[in-house]
Amino acid sequence: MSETKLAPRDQGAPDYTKFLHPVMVDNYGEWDYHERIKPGVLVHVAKSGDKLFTVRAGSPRTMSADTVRIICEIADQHCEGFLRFTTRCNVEFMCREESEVEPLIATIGEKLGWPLGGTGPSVSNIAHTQGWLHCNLPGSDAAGSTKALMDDLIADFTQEDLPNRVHISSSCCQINCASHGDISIIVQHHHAPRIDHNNMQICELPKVVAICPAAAIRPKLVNGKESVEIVEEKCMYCGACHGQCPSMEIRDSETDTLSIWVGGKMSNARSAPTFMKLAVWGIPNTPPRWPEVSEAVKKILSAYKETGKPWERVGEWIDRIGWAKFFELTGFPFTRYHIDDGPEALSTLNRSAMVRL
Amino acid sequence: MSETKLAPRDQGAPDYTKFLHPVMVDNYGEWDYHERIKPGVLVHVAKSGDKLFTVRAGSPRTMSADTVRIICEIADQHCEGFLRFTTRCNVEFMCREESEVEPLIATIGEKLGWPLGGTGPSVSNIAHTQGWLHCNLPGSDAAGSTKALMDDLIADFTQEDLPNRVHISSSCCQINCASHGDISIIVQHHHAPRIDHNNMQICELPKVVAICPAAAIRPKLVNGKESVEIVEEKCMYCGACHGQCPSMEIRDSETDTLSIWVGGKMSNARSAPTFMKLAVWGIPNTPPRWPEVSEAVKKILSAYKETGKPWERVGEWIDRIGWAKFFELTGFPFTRYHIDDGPEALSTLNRSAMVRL
Amino acid sequence: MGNDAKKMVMNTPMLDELESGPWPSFITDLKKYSEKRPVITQLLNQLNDSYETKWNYWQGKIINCSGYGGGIIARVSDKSDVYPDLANFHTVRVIEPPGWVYSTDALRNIADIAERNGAGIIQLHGMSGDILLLGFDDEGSLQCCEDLMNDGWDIGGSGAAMRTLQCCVGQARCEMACYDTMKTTKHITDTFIEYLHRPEFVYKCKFKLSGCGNDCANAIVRSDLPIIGTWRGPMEIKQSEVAAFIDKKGLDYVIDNVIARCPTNCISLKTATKEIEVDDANCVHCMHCLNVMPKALSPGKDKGVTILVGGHRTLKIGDTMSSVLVPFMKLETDEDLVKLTDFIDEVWEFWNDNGMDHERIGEFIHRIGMGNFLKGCGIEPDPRMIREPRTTSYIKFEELAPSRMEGEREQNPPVWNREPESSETM
Amino acid sequence: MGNDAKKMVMNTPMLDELESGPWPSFITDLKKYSEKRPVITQLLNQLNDSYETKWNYWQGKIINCSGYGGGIIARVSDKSDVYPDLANFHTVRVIEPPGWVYSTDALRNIADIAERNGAGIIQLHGMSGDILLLGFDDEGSLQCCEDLMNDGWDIGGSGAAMRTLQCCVGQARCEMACYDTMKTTKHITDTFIEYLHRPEFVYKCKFKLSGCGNDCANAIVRSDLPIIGTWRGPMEIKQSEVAAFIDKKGLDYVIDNVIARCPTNCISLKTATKEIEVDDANCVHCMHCLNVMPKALSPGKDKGVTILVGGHRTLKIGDTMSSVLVPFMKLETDEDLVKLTDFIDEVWEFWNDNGMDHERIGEFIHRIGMGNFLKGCGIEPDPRMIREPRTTSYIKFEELAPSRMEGEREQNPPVWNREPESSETM
Ligand code: SRM
Ligand code: SRM
Ligand code: SRM
Ligand code: SRM
Ligand code: SF4
Ligand code: SF4
Ligand code: SF4
Ligand code: SF4
Ligand code: SF4
Ligand code: SF4
Ligand code: SF4
Ligand code: SF4
Repeated sequence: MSETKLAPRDQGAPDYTKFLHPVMVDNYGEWDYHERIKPGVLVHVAKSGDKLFTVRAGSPRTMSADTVRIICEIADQHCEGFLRFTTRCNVEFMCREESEVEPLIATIGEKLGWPLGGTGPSVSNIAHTQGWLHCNLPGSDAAGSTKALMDDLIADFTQEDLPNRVHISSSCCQINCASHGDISIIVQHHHAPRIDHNNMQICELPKVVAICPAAAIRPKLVNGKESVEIVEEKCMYCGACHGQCPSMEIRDSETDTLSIWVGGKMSNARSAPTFMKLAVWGIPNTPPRWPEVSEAVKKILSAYKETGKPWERVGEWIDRIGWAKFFELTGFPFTRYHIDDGPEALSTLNRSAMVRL
Repeated sequence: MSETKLAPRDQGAPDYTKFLHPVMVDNYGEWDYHERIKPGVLVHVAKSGDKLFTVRAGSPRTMSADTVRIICEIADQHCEGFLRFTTRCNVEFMCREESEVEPLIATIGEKLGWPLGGTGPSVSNIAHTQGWLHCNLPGSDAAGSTKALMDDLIADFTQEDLPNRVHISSSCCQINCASHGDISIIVQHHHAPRIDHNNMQICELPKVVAICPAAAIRPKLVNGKESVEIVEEKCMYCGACHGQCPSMEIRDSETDTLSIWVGGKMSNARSAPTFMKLAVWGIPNTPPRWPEVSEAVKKILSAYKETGKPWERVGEWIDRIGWAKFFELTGFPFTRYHIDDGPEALSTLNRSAMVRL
Repeated sequence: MGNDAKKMVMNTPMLDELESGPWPSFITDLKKYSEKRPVITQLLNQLNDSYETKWNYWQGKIINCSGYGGGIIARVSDKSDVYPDLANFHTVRVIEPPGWVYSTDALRNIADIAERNGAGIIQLHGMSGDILLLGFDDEGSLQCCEDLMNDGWDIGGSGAAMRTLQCCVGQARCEMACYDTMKTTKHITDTFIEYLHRPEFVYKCKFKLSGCGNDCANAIVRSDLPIIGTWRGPMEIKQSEVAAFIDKKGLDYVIDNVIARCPTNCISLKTATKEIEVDDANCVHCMHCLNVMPKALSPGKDKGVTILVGGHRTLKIGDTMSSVLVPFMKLETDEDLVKLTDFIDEVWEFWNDNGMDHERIGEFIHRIGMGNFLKGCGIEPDPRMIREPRTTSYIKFEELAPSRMEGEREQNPPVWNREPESSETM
Repeated sequence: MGNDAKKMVMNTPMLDELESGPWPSFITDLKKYSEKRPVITQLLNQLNDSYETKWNYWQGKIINCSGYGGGIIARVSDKSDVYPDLANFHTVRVIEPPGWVYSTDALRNIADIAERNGAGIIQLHGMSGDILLLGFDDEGSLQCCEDLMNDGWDIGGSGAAMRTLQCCVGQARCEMACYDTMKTTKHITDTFIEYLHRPEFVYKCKFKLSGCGNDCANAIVRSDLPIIGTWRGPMEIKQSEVAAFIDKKGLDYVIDNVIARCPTNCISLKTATKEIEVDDANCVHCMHCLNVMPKALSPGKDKGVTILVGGHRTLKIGDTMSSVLVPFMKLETDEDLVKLTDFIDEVWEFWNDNGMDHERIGEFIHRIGMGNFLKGCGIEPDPRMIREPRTTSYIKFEELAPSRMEGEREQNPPVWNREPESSETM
């Protein structure tokens, strides 16, 4: 290994222009419209009249080098040697002739066996995070629970019969690297971290004191060594300190639970983007298949499917029917924990006399 | 004076049932609908078929005992000896026959000379506060500026040609006892209070320290006496301490200014109630007639009249046209001070990519 | 008493500028009245000084009737050397009749008491709804209160106490009124009159009562405990009047101003029959459609109130808007009224036991969180109390936080599977 | 390197449960692949342990290529006594091609490098958009980076640094795209590549780029500096396609789903001619009507971007949504691109000079206020940056606050009368 050679080369982003399908190159910036042919299949029509057919397959995101090579084989066979992935980790195979679509689909089925879908008003792939496979903080396994949940929601992926797109995300701790979704699953802790005072030297004390959103961490000398203490009443179990310092262990395999949040929306379509909001908490963390999560998500989806109007995202649907109705339809109990107590809490209250009765 | 006699009698609220116009008594809780006959004149029709005509006159709120007696004379002459006042300090004379309305109006004109109006989509009486006539905190005179401003807005009071009701309020300090309005005028200070350390004994120190929203007041020994000091950088000139302690003088006759706020709405009609928002600041405090206030208010009203749609309150109108348009139409500059920095500041930002361009 | 004030020359060039113009001038009125009450000349001269200097000359002091802790706002002038009769020039707050209705006898009685004991200046009404009588010296203030009491009036609140209530005209003259605002106002005032007269709260507490969501009492932002009329179940619709309205105003007007302006889009128009249909379950009782078509639409038969909590002006956390505390409550019988005051008593108890000095209920809720407030008051949470659930994931679930320190684990079932709690409102 | 890992028996009863069902199973894939890379058996066995115990066995450590300060996320296993080859099991973050487009050559190259130097596990892609390569020991990580560099790739960011950018497919395959997201992504990445490789910021900073308001890159909440395509002036309308759409879907569908769903009600329908008219001045470029009728409607010709600021997840102040920083900016020429990076440099300078440790830009703005942030960055305030002006009356107007202490008074004219400031956007 020659260190000198590696020393900063700062090459930057790959030259994507070499990775574009030829029809993309020819019509770059000159697209006219698109249509959805069937679930998982799109066509984009350029002003030139050129067409580009896209077949979208649901991917597990984590794969072996061999599986990557299979993907390449398919693209070589049908897509002139090009392909892409999406924001939600789906893989997209593109071809220029409509007649190529069915053969392409056949090959995908044969070689990969991945389902087609995630287009239009469907449940697309779940954005998820590392989990027990690689991160240092997880309280659950987002990759595994995603697999289990997508098994249960497969029909919603392969069909386009929801009011609008549903983006689900699933994270293995409260940091929530998978971010907001129409439906989001996160891990929730229920204790203040336990401090391993002996291991404290390795972290930077001021950072860990500063990171606590509740100002619950105080420097303290323990057995003559610099360490910290936690003010129990102040701590609200967020785990931020644990991210900063491995000696502050927040997880508890027996008491950690999952909660589900709804109504995150990032698009500006119709209504402004919104954060996700707490729907149900205290779901047990039950590997390997987390059936309770599936059950809760399905309750939400079926209420949404039944009473949502076209184009309404989950959050917009609930806004229209009212939260009381949402809790009624899903059967989730409404508790005092659902009421915000963060910095903008007052603005989440019903500051009006407008009430459904 | 017999103190014993006065000792708590706790009599409570007056027996209003004796003060109701007979038509009110007969139809209490049995009203059917109302109509606006002309500006300042309403008719309420009861299920029984009874009618009650109301003539509303604009009042200065502050009056002599003799003027009160004139009001009583009018009510005796036309209203069977009953009358009422409104939330906005207008006086209402009521009669049962339509034929009585014009004579009543004539008598009001003759004996009081007060203008009729404030009904329907008009500018009603300005809710205002004590000012230099009685309060201990005022930086301006809300009663006087109200008189001057209503002179200038008289046509908006006596006509009903605005998109919806406009409620104006005017307060003589930032405490704003006149509360929110579609258009609100308040006094703004620009210094930290000056402390009169010699006078400090009279107030309760802990209270004054506790009341500061910016935590800018600290106890301090001055010349061996308990007093306080103010952390200049923290203080944002709210005057709360001055209300608690007269020895902390916040006012400055040379630098105090007025600011105008818009879009306060308390009704639940159509849209939820909203707070008032900063429109323009730095208006000079110019007794006896505050022409700059009139000028600014008129700019707002004329833009509203021209571009508002029926039923839109001032805040709803601005919401529809956008704040950029509001500042364009009124010519008020938009400054960094218009951007909130209070506890809920982030939620007042445009947290979307939805922009008028 | 101010009545013996020395005559002085009126010299008010600035104030004279406020005598012209169509709006009634309190300057003109008081100038004239100064003939009867010479202290007013001193008052106006001092006011004119304020106009010249842009400076205020009043200081506060404290004076109370024996047995009372409020009701008199005492003012002393910094300029009493120049204006001796302003040395003490206090205001007496008088509890107004609910809805500000008067017989002329009653109103004349007020005028007489004001004039007899002081400067005879009357404000109808203060921003909290009281009758304000201005211009009494120490003795005059007490005698004024005495006279008021003798004639059946009572004095208002100040300091850390309940304040005089304020209500809209309601059922006395308004077809929108969903409950008896006046009666309720009197009931609350009378039940809690001690709390009004003897400041024992952590801070002031205001009620305002509006008969419907139009909130003509401006309750939602000006009171700690607004009570607003509403109904449940179907709205009353006279379809013939709907048709008549359409005929009169035109279809476009109705679409643009009624249908399109309903906040929940719950009104549908049948153009063929000129009828409307309201999806009552989604109506939020905003009042708009009733306001536009008062002849055609009325509140439903099953009337009651929504109780809110927390409104006040800007100290210390910025303006606070009330929010829903009790989504619906019947308020018809005397028992209902007692239930209401009992309920308020409980809310007050929690607030006063746990609130900090000078902390209005809204600030208290801001500090401890609405969830904790409800728990403290023993009120069941209801999704209608919120616009949306929390977005912040920092939560301390007491049920799921076994006290590890003591080594024991609670066994409460996780919420996702819990029996739904009763969500009946009182 | 993991390639020499000891063979071990795969024993994963819990994970086996994840092999059934229609969704592709990464367990099945990795199990099979473990024949080639035996370390995966250890990995899956440890993962199965985690499933049994609900406990995680990874700890972090720090390892960097010389000259770099990020790009490798190093993991050591607590169970390295049982699973020796997991003692070091790092992830390498590789900057992905903008829009995640690949030639099969390029993608195979990645697979080869991953397999050659480590466990050969590839994630396409990480939640920040990177290609994630999992399972390298210390030496393997460095060699992997070396190989990547040699083949033209570059490694991603970690720590208090700029992060790999992420953009939607944009003009490569989307008719909605209002600017070249891929080119801009490459320009920003390349211009600031040092900031990406050498953590020198107060904390991490992310960009995400979406070609239009649909925000398919989820930029607004996931990035500190989202760049979102938009246009000004008239939208493109093909009236014939509007008519065709109405014919196909019916009038009611169009009213309910286009007209009624426009957030500013700025589309009007002419039923007679089956045309629509857009009040372009009130269009907020939300994309909805274009989404419903992509054949009929397209973004206007005068395209550009809106730049936002402040988005990130929940530490420490709760989730933060980005808000408008630059309402509109052209982004067509190379000069425009340089203007953009210069602008970013200025924003960064103010943030990094004044931000606290571990303080994202959104938290920084929360702490100092947007008004001060704009002033600090030298950006003119624009009402389009806000939803509504302040409601809090506590303000320190610097222009009106003469420094009394020093005895001098500033003479700035009060704002109500000031010359309107230029409000051109860059
Ligand atoms: C391929 C992809 C972009 C990419 O560069 O990878 C993409 C592609 C398209 N999006 Fe998207 N969106 C993609 C992720 C997103 C995301 C981000 C995400 O999923 O995490 C969003 C924002 C999510 C949110 O709001 O929380 C997103 C919000 C939209 C919307 C707005 C939907 C709405 O009504 O709120 C549209 C408009 C529409 O549906 O017609 C849209 C429309 C489209 C169109 C129709 C645009 C076009 O004309 O080509 C594309 C085909 C969509 C389809 O699936 O039917 N795309 N789209 C992403 C596919 C993800 C996937 O595999 O499922
Ligand atoms: C007399 C009074 C109540 C009282 O007990 O004193 C009153 C009486 C009526 N109000 Fe009011 N409102 C009165 C103060 C208010 C206030 C409070 C205030 O002005 O400070 C409000 C809330 C203000 C706010 O939202 O900030 C108020 C918001 C309304 C509304 C809702 C308007 C809206 O669209 O937002 C209506 C409905 C309407 O206009 O049709 C309404 C309607 C009415 C009706 C039509 C109700 C009825 O059927 O009788 C009454 C005649 C109104 C008129 O002037 O045309 N009244 N009304 C108050 C007269 C004040 C005045 O002298 O001008
Ligand atoms: C007289 C009156 C204004 C008027 O001209 O009508 C008034 C006058 C004063 N108010 Fe007020 N307030 C008056 C209605 C209000 C209202 C309106 C209302 O009640 O609907 C409000 C806004 C609603 C609210 O309560 O928040 C109001 C909010 C305040 C506040 C701010 C409270 C807050 O939490 O932000 C203060 C200061 C305080 O409480 O420390 C205050 C304090 C004061 C004091 C006592 C000043 C002081 O702290 O020494 C003023 C005495 C003036 C005097 O010499 O008589 N006054 N005050 C109103 C009472 C008359 C009456 O009883 O009818
Ligand atoms: C790998 C990845 C999840 C995944 O499985 O895809 C990830 C994994 C980690 N994230 Fe993340 N984040 C990843 C995308 C995100 C995103 C999504 C995004 O970038 O769009 C977010 C939300 C957006 C944001 O930045 O706020 C995200 C918000 C965080 C945060 C919370 C930041 C905050 O301000 O609230 C932390 C904790 C922190 O910064 O202290 C964090 C910290 C971490 C750390 C470094 C944990 C730690 O502090 O030690 C995780 C390392 C895992 C590992 O072993 O590889 N990660 N993280 C994603 C990066 C892969 C890539 O480069 O492509
Ligand atoms: S969500 Fe938490 S546990 Fe999962 S990858 Fe992100 S930081 Fe790690
Ligand atoms: S878990 Fe969160 S609140 Fe508790 S000490 Fe750690 S950082 Fe602070
Ligand atoms: S607004 Fe201020 S100055 Fe005016 S009456 Fe109220 S407390 Fe006094
Ligand atoms: S003016 Fe306001 S911020 Fe300044 S010291 Fe007084 S209370 Fe505090
Ligand atoms: S609040 Fe309602 S009931 Fe009371 S006066 Fe106004 S419209 Fe009538
Ligand atoms: S009262 Fe308001 S919410 Fe109810 S139907 Fe009428 S407009 Fe709609
Ligand atoms: S964000 Fe807009 S331009 Fe980009 S892919 Fe989505 S719809 Fe197309
Ligand atoms: S893009 Fe959005 S705001 Fe603009 S016209 Fe279409 S729906 Fe309306």
